[in-house]
Amino acid sequence: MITLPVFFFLYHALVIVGLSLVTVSRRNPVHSVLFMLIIFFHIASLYLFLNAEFIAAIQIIVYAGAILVLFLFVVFLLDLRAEEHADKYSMSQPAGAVLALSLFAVLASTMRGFVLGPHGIYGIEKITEMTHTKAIGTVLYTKYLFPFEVASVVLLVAIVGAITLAKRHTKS
Amino acid sequence: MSAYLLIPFLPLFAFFVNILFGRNFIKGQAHWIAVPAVTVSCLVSWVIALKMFMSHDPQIINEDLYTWISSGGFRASVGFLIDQLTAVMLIVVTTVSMLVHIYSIGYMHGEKGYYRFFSFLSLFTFSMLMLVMANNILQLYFGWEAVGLCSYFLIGYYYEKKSASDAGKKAFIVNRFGDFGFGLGIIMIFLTLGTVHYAEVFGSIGTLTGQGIVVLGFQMDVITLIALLLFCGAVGKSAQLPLHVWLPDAMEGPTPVSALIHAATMVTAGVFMVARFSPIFNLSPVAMAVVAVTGAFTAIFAGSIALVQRDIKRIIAYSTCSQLGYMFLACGVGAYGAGIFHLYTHAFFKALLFLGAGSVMHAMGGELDIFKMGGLKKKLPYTYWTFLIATLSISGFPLLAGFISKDEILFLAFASGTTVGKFVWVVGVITAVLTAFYSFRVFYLTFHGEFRSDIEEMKKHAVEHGHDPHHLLHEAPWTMRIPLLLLAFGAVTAGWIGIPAALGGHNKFAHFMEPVVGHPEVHAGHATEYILMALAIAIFIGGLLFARHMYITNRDLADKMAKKFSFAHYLLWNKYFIDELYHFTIIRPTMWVSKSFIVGFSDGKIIEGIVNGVPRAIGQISGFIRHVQNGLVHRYATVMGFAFLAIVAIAFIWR
Amino acid sequence: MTELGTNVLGYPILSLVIFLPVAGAVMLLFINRSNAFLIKLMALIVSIATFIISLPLFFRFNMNTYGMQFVESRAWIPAWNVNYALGVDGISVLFVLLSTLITILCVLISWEAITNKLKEFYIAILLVEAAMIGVFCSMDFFLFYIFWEAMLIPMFLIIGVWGGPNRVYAAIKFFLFTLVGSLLMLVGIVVLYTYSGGSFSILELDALTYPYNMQMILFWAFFASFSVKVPMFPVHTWLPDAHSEAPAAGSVLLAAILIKMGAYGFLRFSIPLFPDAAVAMTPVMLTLSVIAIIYGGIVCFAQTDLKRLIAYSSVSHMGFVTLGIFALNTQGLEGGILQMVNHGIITGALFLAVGAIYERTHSREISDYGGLATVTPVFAAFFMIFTLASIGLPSMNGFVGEFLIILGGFAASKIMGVLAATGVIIGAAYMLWLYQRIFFMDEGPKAAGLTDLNGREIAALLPLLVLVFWIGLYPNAFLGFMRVSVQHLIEQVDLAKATALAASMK
Amino acid sequence: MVPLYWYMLLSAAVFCIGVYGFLARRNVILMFISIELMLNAVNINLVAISHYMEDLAGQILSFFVITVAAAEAAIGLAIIIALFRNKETVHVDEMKEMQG
Repeated sequence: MITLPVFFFLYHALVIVGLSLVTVSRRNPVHSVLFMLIIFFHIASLYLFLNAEFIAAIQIIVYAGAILVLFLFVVFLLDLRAEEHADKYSMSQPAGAVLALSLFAVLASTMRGFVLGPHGIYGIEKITEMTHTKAIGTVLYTKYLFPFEVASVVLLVAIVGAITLAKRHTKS
Repeated sequence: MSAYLLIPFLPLFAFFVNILFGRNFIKGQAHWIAVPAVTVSCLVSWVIALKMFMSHDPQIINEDLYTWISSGGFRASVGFLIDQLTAVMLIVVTTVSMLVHIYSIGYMHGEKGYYRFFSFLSLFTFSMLMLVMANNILQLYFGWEAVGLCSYFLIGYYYEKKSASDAGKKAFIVNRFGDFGFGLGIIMIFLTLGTVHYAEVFGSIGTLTGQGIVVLGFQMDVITLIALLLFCGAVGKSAQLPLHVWLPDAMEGPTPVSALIHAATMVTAGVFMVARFSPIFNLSPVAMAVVAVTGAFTAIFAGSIALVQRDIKRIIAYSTCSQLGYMFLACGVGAYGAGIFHLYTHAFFKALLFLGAGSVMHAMGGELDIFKMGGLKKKLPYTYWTFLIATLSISGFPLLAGFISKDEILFLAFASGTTVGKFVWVVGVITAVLTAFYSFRVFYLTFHGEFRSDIEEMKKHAVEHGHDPHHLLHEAPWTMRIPLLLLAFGAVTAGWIGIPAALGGHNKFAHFMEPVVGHPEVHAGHATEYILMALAIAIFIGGLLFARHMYITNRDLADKMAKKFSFAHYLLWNKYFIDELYHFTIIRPTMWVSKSFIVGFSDGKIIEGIVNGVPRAIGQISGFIRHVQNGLVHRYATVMGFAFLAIVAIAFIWR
Repeated sequence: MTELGTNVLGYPILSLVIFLPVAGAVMLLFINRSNAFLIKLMALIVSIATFIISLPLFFRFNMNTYGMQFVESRAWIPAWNVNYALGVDGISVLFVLLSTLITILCVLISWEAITNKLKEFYIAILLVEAAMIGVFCSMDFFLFYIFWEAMLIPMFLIIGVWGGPNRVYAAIKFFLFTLVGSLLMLVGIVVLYTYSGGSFSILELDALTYPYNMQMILFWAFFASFSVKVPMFPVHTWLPDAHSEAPAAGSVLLAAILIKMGAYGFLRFSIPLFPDAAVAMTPVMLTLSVIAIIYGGIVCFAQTDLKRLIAYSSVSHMGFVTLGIFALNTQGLEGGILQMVNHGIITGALFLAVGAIYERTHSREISDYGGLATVTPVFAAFFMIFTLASIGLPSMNGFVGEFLIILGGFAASKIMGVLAATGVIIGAAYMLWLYQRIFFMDEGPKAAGLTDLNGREIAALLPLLVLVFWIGLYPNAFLGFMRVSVQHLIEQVDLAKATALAASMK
Repeated sequence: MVPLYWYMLLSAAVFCIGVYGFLARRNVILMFISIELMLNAVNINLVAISHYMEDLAGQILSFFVITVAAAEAAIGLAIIIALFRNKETVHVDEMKEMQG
């Protein structure tokens, strides 16, 4: 019995999985990145479906807006013409396939027995009542304040690191 | 401080002065320090000894200077004992040492290591005096080793020569074999009696009578074991069979050294030791028999080798071996007094023989082969006459020192009334024949007949070696002649204090020594003694005439004899192949074990094999494993992924 | 900890002796590398100062007690009950003094021999000194182990950086051998710690009695560490390599002090802590010792390398030491301890002398020498005396030690005593042969034109010469230090012997 | 209502594709993209569980994951640029200087 939510989910799942396969098998990195973009949008949509508007927004802003653009920049920065003719797959491709399949089998079989823990206080009603962003904010800035600060430090380090690494060393 | 301390410590002082300042300051004047020191020490010795000799109740000095080693129950001191035995030894040592010191002034003149020679000579005198004056066994051992060391230095005096440095080393090591037993003997004495001081040892040795001990699986009498172990040391030091091999080689040293160390004093330390430990030996008939038989065998063995040798010093060295055999023979039949008496007379005539030989060498430019000499009588009158006296004395010319002491030994051996005594007497008599023969052989070949070398050649040779050719075929300087004359006097008269009662004397020497070494049993009367004396004189004359016949009147006879008894000659000429025997049984196997077995196999292959093999194996394994680490991220990730899977799988199985 | 006795001096002398070299090493860090003379002078001053500071140990030592003296104790890591506890008794005090003395001589002998990285070299020397003294003074197992291992590092560097052509191999071999051994000891220490309920104090552990089987296992664990250091027979092969490749100062430190630590360990730990095991293992230990004596001696005949020969002779001489120790009687133990000092002096001196000549010729081959007695008479005289001391000539120190050891060994086991005595013959043979090949006979290829010892080198050898005769002629001055301590040790062992006897009677 | 198990299956599938991509591709950029896929798979899981558990902790965690992903992308891409500048390649199997 295919209800609307089920159909909605199946559509997203199909697109995400299908495009993921396409992404990892494209020769041209630009294509991969663009397929990735579509995947991200679908994932964001899935988040909305799961009542996580804020995460969905972040998914689009950060992932689609920032990270993928960064990827594109890099791909454009590098001269990848040789890539057109080079061998696409590494020596571990068969091993990767075996590993991925067996991993999937393991995961799928274990997840079947997954039992949810006790429910928290943020039911759908509560989130609708105080809006999702506010709910996230309340938790993030109280209970998870310290990790949040650490995350900001991580970002700072990443910025400094990225600049240092990518900077062209001038010999003087 | 008592005056007797001057006796050993003056030479020690001379040693320090010479060795410290000799090389840079004293140089050729070293004798001005050494000779006065030894002379004073000699005078003090004579005073002390004469005082004892004259007194009816001699005062015996026995004092500890300080405690040397003390550990648990073990205690040994540096101390001095001067009794009758020591007094005799003091006279022998200091007198001969003084004369040799004086002789060396002339003999060693102009040598590069003049100061070194004198310092070691003084050190030797000190060591020998410490040996004879010790009041405990450990100090005796100290002197024992110290004289060996000086002997090592002085034999190897010409250390540039391989043969000389070899000989020194050989002397030291062979002696170490003897000292091995000696040391164990000291340890046995301490472990059984709890002391190493003479007085206490001799006082309590009787308590060990009849006690047994198991050594290496053999049941042995304790006293016999101790006595035999001590005797090992004596065998080494006094060059008795089978450890005699070092003495002939020791002749590589300068001749005064041979006279002092290897004839008069150091080599007699073994006899002194046996006499000193007579209370121990007396309690063990087995050990006594061993001593007597060893002495007898050495006497005839060394005497026979001396028959055919050509090197003048080696002949005298074998003669020394042989004479030392007599002394042990005497000790072995209980006649310690006679043994010491012979030691005392032997010191004079044997030192004289060596110094005479030195004088001959001096005149011959260092030549040692008696077949290249001859007719030196006219060129070297002093040497000739003194050498003659020494030869007469050693071969038993009536009433000379050697005759009296040797006769006493043979008589006491004969009269001891034991089978061993009779046996060694026979051997001793045969040896006496040999002695007379080879002594005169040397004498005739050296001084009589015609000169058998080319004087011009010798001169050339001397110049080539940077020597003064004017010495050649000339009598030595006065510094060398005086000791010869004094020793000749000694070789004649030294025996007169021990003239036996049979000849109307009182044998004062034997009585003097009695408190220390006791008196041997005598089972024969004067009549027997007269017969034996007559026999001795006959032997002397026989040996003399035979030598004269062979080397003066009938020159071809020697060669004919050598041809006729070619095997015997071959055996004697090669000294019974004892050196070779040791070479093949001790030196070669040791070197083989060292080189091939230990270095090549057990250290090299087994231990190092494991030691290096384990790291090498680890290295190889890790070298193999290293290939996993190939730098490929994919490979790492794959391995990681499969490892994760494996962990999950294990988790599944173990759930 | 107060019952240990009080420090008669009123100041922490042992800490001073340990940390003055460390302070000196730190000061050296701040000296300009280019100022070589100042560096050397500084090292010399520090080492001499350390020696002078250590002298009260000699003069103020109370010979009438076996207890620890000059003790210091501070809680260090209270959580684990680790204390900074120092003290010396009759067994260890001589080694502290020997260490401080030898270090001066090492500095002197390296004066011109070491030219590259000399700042680091002297720092390493001073650090080795500190660690060595620390080992001998520690009364806490934790502290002991730290010093024990700390010493390895600078020593490893001394061999590996300033050594001969094959130095890296030798250094690594040295390091691995000793490390493998000491790891087993670490396990042993941990076992002791847990068994005692959390104490590292050597004195407290000493007072406990352990079950027989545990004693056995721990004895062997400690044996692994100590026997490598000594070195005893099957694990001796690092020594020739380390000795021959190390620079002169390194060889001297190794020979004089480092390898004494193994024997010291037996005396300080194996015997008092595990007396029953020690008594039971006596035959094995005596056998190994005698094998070392004879084996080490015979192998000397095949050596062509000067330093290797002396190194193997060390194996032989240390065999005497362990023989004396495991004879477990007064003469053996006193002889063993004295012989440790003696061997430090003699072999230290031999390596100093060899170092002096190696500095001139850069050859260790015996065949390169010959006739040196003419070229360098003073050197020959010094070498002769140390050679004679080494072969145990009476009136020199080697004799006293060897004699007491053979006496003790013979009392413990006749056959072992007899076999050990053959070592004396062998020793004389190879040392005199060595001397003959170097100093006598014709001048060898490297002998010509050598200069004799200079004042600095004589100054380095002279103190040892004095000690050779001092100990040789009046050993009581030194035996007196250990007398009471050895007596105490013997009492512990006798108790064990009695229980063993009682057990065998049942 | 869509069961949680479906979300988890989806997440597992995407994750495994990411694993496959990471192992199979030589191009270092594609490997990075694969990593991003895996991170997203995790995020899907987190958000889904958070939703079903009615607890925000999962979403907060996914928020951090996104943060770290951003940092990782920045650093990683900087490394790629630096590497490409030196090696003129984006193929990971040609970069094996770090082997033992």
